[in-house]
Amino acid sequence: MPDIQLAHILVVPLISAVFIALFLRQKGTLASLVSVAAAGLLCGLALYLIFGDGPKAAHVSYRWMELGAVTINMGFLWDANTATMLFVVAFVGFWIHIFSLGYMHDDEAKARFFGGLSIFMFSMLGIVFADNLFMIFIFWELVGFSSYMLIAHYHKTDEAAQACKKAFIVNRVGDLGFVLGIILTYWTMGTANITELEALAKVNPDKVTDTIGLLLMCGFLGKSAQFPLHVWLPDAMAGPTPVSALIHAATMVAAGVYFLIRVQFLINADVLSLIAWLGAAMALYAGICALTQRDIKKILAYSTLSQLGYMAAAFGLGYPGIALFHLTTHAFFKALMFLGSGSVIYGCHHEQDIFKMGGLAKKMPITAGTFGIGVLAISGFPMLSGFFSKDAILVAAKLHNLPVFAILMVAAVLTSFYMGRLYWITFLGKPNSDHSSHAKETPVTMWLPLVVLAALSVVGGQEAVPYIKELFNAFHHSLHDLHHAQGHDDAHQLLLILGSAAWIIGLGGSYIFYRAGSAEDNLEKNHPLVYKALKKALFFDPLYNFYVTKVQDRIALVIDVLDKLIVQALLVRGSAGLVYIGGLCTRMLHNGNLQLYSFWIALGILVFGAVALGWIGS
Amino acid sequence: MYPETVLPVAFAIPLLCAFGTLIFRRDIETVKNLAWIGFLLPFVISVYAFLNFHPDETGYAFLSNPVDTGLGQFGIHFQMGLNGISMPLYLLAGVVGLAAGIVAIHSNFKRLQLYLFLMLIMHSGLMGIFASIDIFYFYFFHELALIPTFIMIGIWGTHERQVAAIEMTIYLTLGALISLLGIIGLYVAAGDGASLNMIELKEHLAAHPIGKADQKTIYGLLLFGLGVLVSLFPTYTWAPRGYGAAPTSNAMLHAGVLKKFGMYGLIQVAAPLLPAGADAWSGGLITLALCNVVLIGFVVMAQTDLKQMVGYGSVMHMGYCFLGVATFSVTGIGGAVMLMVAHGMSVALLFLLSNYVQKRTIILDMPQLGGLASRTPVLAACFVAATMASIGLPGFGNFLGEFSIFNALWQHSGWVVALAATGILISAIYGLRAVSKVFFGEPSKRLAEHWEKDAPKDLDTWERVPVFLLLAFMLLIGMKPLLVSDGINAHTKALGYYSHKPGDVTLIAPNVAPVHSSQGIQAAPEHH
Amino acid sequence: MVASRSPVNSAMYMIATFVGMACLFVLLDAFFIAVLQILVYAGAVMVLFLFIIMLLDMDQREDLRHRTIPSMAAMIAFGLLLVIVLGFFKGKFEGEHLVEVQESASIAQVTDAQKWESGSSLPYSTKAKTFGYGLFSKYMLPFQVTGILLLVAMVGVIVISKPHKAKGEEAEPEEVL
Amino acid sequence: MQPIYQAFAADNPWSQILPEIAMVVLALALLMYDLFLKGERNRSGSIAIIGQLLIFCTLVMEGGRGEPGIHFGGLLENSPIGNFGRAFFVGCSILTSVLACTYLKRRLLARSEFHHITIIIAAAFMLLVQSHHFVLLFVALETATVGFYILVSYSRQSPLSLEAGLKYLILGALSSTILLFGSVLIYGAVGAGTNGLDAMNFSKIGGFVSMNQGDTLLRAGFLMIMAGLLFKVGALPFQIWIPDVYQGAPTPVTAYLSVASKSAGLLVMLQLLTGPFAAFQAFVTPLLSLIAILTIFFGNMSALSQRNVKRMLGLSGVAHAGYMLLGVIAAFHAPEMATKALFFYLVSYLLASYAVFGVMTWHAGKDDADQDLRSYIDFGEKQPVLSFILVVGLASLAGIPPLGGFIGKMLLFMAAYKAGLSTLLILAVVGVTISIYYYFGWMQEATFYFWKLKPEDEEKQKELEAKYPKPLCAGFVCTLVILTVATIAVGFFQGLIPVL
Amino acid sequence: MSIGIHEFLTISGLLFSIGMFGVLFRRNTIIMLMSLELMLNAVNLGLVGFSRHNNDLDGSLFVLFIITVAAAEVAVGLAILVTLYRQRNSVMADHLNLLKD
Repeated sequence: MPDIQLAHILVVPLISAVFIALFLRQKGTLASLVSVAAAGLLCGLALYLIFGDGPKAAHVSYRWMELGAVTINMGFLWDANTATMLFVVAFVGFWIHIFSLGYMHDDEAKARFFGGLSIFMFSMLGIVFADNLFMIFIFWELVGFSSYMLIAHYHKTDEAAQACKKAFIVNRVGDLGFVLGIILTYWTMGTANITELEALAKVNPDKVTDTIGLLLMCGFLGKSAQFPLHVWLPDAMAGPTPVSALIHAATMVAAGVYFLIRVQFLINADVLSLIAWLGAAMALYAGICALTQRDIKKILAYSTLSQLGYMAAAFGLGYPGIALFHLTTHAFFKALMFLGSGSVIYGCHHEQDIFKMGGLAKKMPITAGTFGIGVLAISGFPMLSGFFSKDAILVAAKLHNLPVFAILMVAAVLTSFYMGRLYWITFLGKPNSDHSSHAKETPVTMWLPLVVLAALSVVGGQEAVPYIKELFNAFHHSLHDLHHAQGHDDAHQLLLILGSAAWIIGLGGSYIFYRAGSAEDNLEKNHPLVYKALKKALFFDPLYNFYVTKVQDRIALVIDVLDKLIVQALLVRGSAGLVYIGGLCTRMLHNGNLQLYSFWIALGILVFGAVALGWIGS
Repeated sequence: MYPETVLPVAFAIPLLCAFGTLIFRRDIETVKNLAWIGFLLPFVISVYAFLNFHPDETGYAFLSNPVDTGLGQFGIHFQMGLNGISMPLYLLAGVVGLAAGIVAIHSNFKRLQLYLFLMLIMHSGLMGIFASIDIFYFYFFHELALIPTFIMIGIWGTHERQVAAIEMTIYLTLGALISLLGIIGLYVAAGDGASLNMIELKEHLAAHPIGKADQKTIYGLLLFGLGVLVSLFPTYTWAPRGYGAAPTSNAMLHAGVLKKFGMYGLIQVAAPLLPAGADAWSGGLITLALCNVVLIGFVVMAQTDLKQMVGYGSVMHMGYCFLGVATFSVTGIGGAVMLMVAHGMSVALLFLLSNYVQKRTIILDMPQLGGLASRTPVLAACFVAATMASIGLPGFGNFLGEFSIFNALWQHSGWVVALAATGILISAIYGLRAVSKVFFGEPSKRLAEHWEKDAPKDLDTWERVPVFLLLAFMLLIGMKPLLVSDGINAHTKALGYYSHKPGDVTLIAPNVAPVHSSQGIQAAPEHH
Repeated sequence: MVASRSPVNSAMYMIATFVGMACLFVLLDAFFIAVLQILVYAGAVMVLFLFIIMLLDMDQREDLRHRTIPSMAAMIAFGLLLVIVLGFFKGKFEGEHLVEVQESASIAQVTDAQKWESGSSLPYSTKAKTFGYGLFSKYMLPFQVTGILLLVAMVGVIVISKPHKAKGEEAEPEEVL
Repeated sequence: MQPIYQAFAADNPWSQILPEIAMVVLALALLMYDLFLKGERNRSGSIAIIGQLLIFCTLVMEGGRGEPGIHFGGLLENSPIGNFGRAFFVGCSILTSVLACTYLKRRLLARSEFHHITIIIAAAFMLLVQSHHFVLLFVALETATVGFYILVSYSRQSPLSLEAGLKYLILGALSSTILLFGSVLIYGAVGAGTNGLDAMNFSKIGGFVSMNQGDTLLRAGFLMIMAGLLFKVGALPFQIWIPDVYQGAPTPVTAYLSVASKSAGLLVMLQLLTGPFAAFQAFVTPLLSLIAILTIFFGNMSALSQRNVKRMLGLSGVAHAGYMLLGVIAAFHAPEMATKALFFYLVSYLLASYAVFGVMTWHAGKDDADQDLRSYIDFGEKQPVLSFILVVGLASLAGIPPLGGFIGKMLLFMAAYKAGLSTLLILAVVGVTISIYYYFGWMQEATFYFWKLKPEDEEKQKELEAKYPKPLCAGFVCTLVILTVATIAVGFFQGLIPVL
Repeated sequence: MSIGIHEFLTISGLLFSIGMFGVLFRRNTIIMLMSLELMLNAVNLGLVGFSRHNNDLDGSLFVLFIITVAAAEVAVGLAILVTLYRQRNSVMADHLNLLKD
């Protein structure tokens, strides 16, 4: 029964997290072992489920909460997409856990870290399995929380403190639209269950409005850090590197794309093309941003953004399967590269500036080698995993939307250019600092995951490979569509040439431009104007900063002052003061003079007499 | 156990213990033990009642026998019982009561005997409010719990206590009196032979409905009276000031439990008995509640004092409850109840944790804090958990409440939902800002100097117990909402709130937005 | 009387007023009351007043001229009050002359004619004897109460005027401010 | 003896007013005791209290209430209002005697006479609320009032007391004259229209008034009588005497004035407005409503800025008179409920007022000096029991649940709402809220300033205490505790007050 | 007889108003007391007039009570006045201002 197994898979990391939180807070090593064991267990269960003989599709749902019109179910939807995504999460996740054992070995808050990883696994799996929009949203928020918690791991640094906050809040902006979208969907379609929604959307295509699509897209924009909500991802690199690999490269940010794939039938054509454009733009924009970065992790982060743009473009072009394909391969090689960068950082004693590295290939051969495979894979080196998925996207773009295709092509060149820049400067040449000159190869817990992921990056795109074949079940439909689209073969031929040209130009160009192991940024030195112009591409951060400090906080301040002035001072104090002044006035009447007092009585008599005579009142 | 005695016993125990503390006031240990009994037993009883909650066909369980205390001729009898809506709130009272009680017992106040005496009185009132079936006693117990609050703030409060206590007193008395007028109005408008017993009154009103104009007046009185008690815009200023000045355990009980009285009154009494009135006021209520959410949201963002922030934050979240009430639907009302329960626990926890922070830092001005997480990790973790709960993270009931309310509001207007939902963003902003300012980063210079002399310690055992107690129940409700939602669902439906699934609409008229709530009021009986 | 600056003069005018009042009573055939008026008011009460005024040498002259505002206010109040009070009576009993008293030969004749019920009035008579009958039959209760009232007044006057002497103590000295 | 006089003489069933007679006898006995039997210690207080308690018991046990109906040739009616009033006034008088014991102990004042007058006043009030005839009404009222003139100025060493007495005397006499003038107008108007009927008898007046509602003379007389009664009640615009007189009078007398005198006026007004002048209800409703609201606001607002607690309580009493007037107006439309509510209100007001005045009596020191709010600082620390009594009493006066005052107010509001006075009630509620401020302010001074007294003030207080020791007598405290317990208990078990 | 009840009532009202005027106008409390007596007399006049006009004795009997009460009142009032004068050496209304806000 897949649902029982799915439930087991879901619960294992939760139990691990709870166990760590309750009993192992002080025992970091034990906590790490528990967490890794849980990851291993769930990975094993997942592999058994994916590659075993069980049914390929299942759907089961439990009532979790009911209030009037709103019933929230906890359900499991098991199909090809789920299987592929589960593989990515469980398998990559497991190796990242292993890597963390080494990377976080000396950390003082290991227990918190591994507890967080377990929580994350739980939440992420929840999104993967969810059979309805409500459940997706619940786990969507939970991954946001685990991401927050893990980014905040080095909370003593201001950078991390700011980054975690930013990540969560920017995500919330997206979620704002997302939650509205979900509610709108629910009230329009009458259900939140994905299977039912699919059936309904097919019957009533006119109900799938632009609004639904746009609002649901907001969630994707936030979680997958797409334009204009991309600002949080580079900052999120303040977290530990395994976290960046797991959450901010392989899985969580991809959850946005996965979600879109899940609800593809709710996105109509208009919104799809918008997503395609946004994705393409992001691919290009992130590439440009990456060019000027010095921090190894930030380069990778922008690269992630760019690749997510590719996925979005693929989805927008109407090929969700290809998007998922790219998601999978990207998970492999990007996790690989992040772990590689983690290895580098670990080796260089937490130095992250690439211009202070250099010459690491000799000192850290395994890292360098596997990282190289990653670079090649992302650049689209033939027969590596990235080649297949990227090629498919570009073909699709060529066939359906030429401008997008053009943008994506430029982005592809940029990708290989900045990846080349990263690789040449970091690994080749001579060490540029003490840190890098004393670098050593990392222990086995850290390089073994690199090797495994490198292997996956190599074979991940080959349908022919035994187990990989199972993953392709999810891509078949789209790939089939693409292969049978008009003009596919020509385009494919063209792309073989253009694609190769792209990675050759990129890698070669960057070598020529930057040289191996350069200690300073040649672009900045030789072409300061260009460099500055490119730096300007980062205008979003100042813009948002401006918004937060100059607009939002000022509004808050003004409203606060108004609150103090009008409500507290005028209404509350004012009315109290009025009564008090009234009291003082009446008090003055009691001046102790008997005659004045008798005047009161006379007044009373006069009034009463006048009333009796009918002069006053009726 | 005799089910009809359970609730009166739970009400009487703290009261008796309170008078016990007066008798044994010379012996502080005995007083503390008495206080333990007075807080623990109601907790046990509330959990017992929660686990054994099987309502009969009237929707009530643990009904006690009506007792005429002298006002029987005016239709007022003392009777207790629990229904699906009051059960979770009763549990809330038991849980938060115990947590606050533990905090109070372990506080080192001067004149602790008197403090515990007042806390016990207050707790006894709380155990009475949600169990009362008679509307008069429901109000009566609220006041019984309210009065000690003023005294506690006045005597044991912080620097601003005099002003805060008096402002709070005046506001809350005004609100209580206006709502009392509303209750009286309800009684009078129901005509001769009416009773203030909720069950009987409902039947009575079904036979003798109140005119529309009367309903509007009476509901207006109840709404604004109770609204003041729940800090409806613009009568909220007492809340942050009062909570800022209140001693912690008192603030926990008041903000956590007692404040829910007003909302509970609207849900349990006002709206179901005066549907036309509720409908007439719904638009205005939504506007005010949105002000609560959005305007106060901005005000919260501007706060730099941690306790003020928590206080304003609770004002803001009450806006959601009001929105839920304004929808007059099972979903909205259910969401409001859910949110009340969850918010009650989370806000109590936040007040408690803010106090712990204050103990360790002396100052509460957030820009001057920082770096506490590395020194007191458990405190930090708990604070983050509480913040997350209050900003509506799934896994805590707050989320479920807010989510249901948004859903219910959708039937009213999409734009309202959009505006209301900005609240989740606003609360995230201020909540996380607070966390990062207080716990993350490096301590400020002033703080570092202070810590050199007096290094902060993490939570000790007796500090942890109430925190974990609250967290456990928050998670329990958040993780297994069916425990409470089924009861709420059943009873809100029984009260005649408007309920239909979106599917019903789409089948009939695919392109028409769900019907407006006013039609639902008349339609409601046919639905069930 | 009210406008005279000296209290003694005021008191003298007051006596004159009372005597005039007694004449009015006589005009109304209320001889008994007229006599009482002279005896009690002019004879006792006003003597008491004069006595006190003299005793305390209280004959301070009030300067009534420099208090224009209160005086004006008092005048206005007086005017309005007069208008209102006369307004009460306006159109009432105008032109109704008093009927000659039909004094019956014996009280029995009158009373037999009238059927008694709780709440019937006493027949009119100018004879002092009927006053006695009235007081001791119908108005017995208020009459007793009046007795108590006088007792209270007496006790009160004593208590207020006489310094209290506790056992074994000297009378407290009068405090004079 | 002629038949009509014989008939009248035969209709004087003295057994109907045995409690009143007993009171008078007790009062006379006190004087006798003072003259002949006084030993080393003056036990007049105990005698007065025990004697009155016995009378009170017989009244409450319904033994001494007599038969309902009209007696004494139409002068006296044995009615529910009257019977409530009888027990109520005896209760007031007992409590006044208790307070007076503590008060007199510290002063060189005649004791037996004080109790004597107190008891006579109670007896007069008892007759007043039963009176069915203007002659008895006036005589009883004047007996009580003259008694009050004496009691107010009883502390003859104190110029304040005398001044208050004189002010009360002049204004009180003025108001009685006005009342008298009114009854004369009624007498004239009614007598001219009926023949052979007693024009001062309430039933006869009622019959006449219901047929001649538009008559100016009747209206004028009615309103003048109302004015006289409103003076006693302390409603606007006849409230002006209250703060001065309350401040100057000895504290037990202030209590007596504020409870008994006010209630007497109110009960008589209720009696008149539901009896002889029932036909004027519609005519007088707007005027009374206006007066009630103005009274509530005036009382509360001027009490707000007071620092002298006696004046404050006096003015708060003005506000209470306003609430009670609401009850009177409510009685026009919902007579049964409003009457019950008023009775309940009066009893709860009595319980709370005497508790508070009791504490004040004890705290006042010599010559009623410590009546400033500041003198209550640190009270909670020094006298926890008394401060508890004070707080409960004030809270009940403020109408805070779960105390008796709240139930009274609620019942009153219920009656008023039933009578359709919802708009007035909203204003009244605002008034109550204002009142919270000063009641609470006093509680604050008394209990919230623990360990907050300035050293120089402390020294001053100590000095004062050394100079004027304040012994606390067990019976006195017991009485106050009983009052407090009753206030609380009545909040929970409203049936304890048998008026419902 | 040429004068009727109306004329007596007018005189009574006049006297009542004059009495009131005296209370309002004079500062000397003794004179205030005397003015009050005057007002009571005005009432008496009215009562007797009505009694005569209505042809019953109750009004006249009431007068007796009023006279008694007035005497008692005056006695108490004068006693207070005397004691007060001894302490304060004045009985002017505006000197009696120890009690005020």
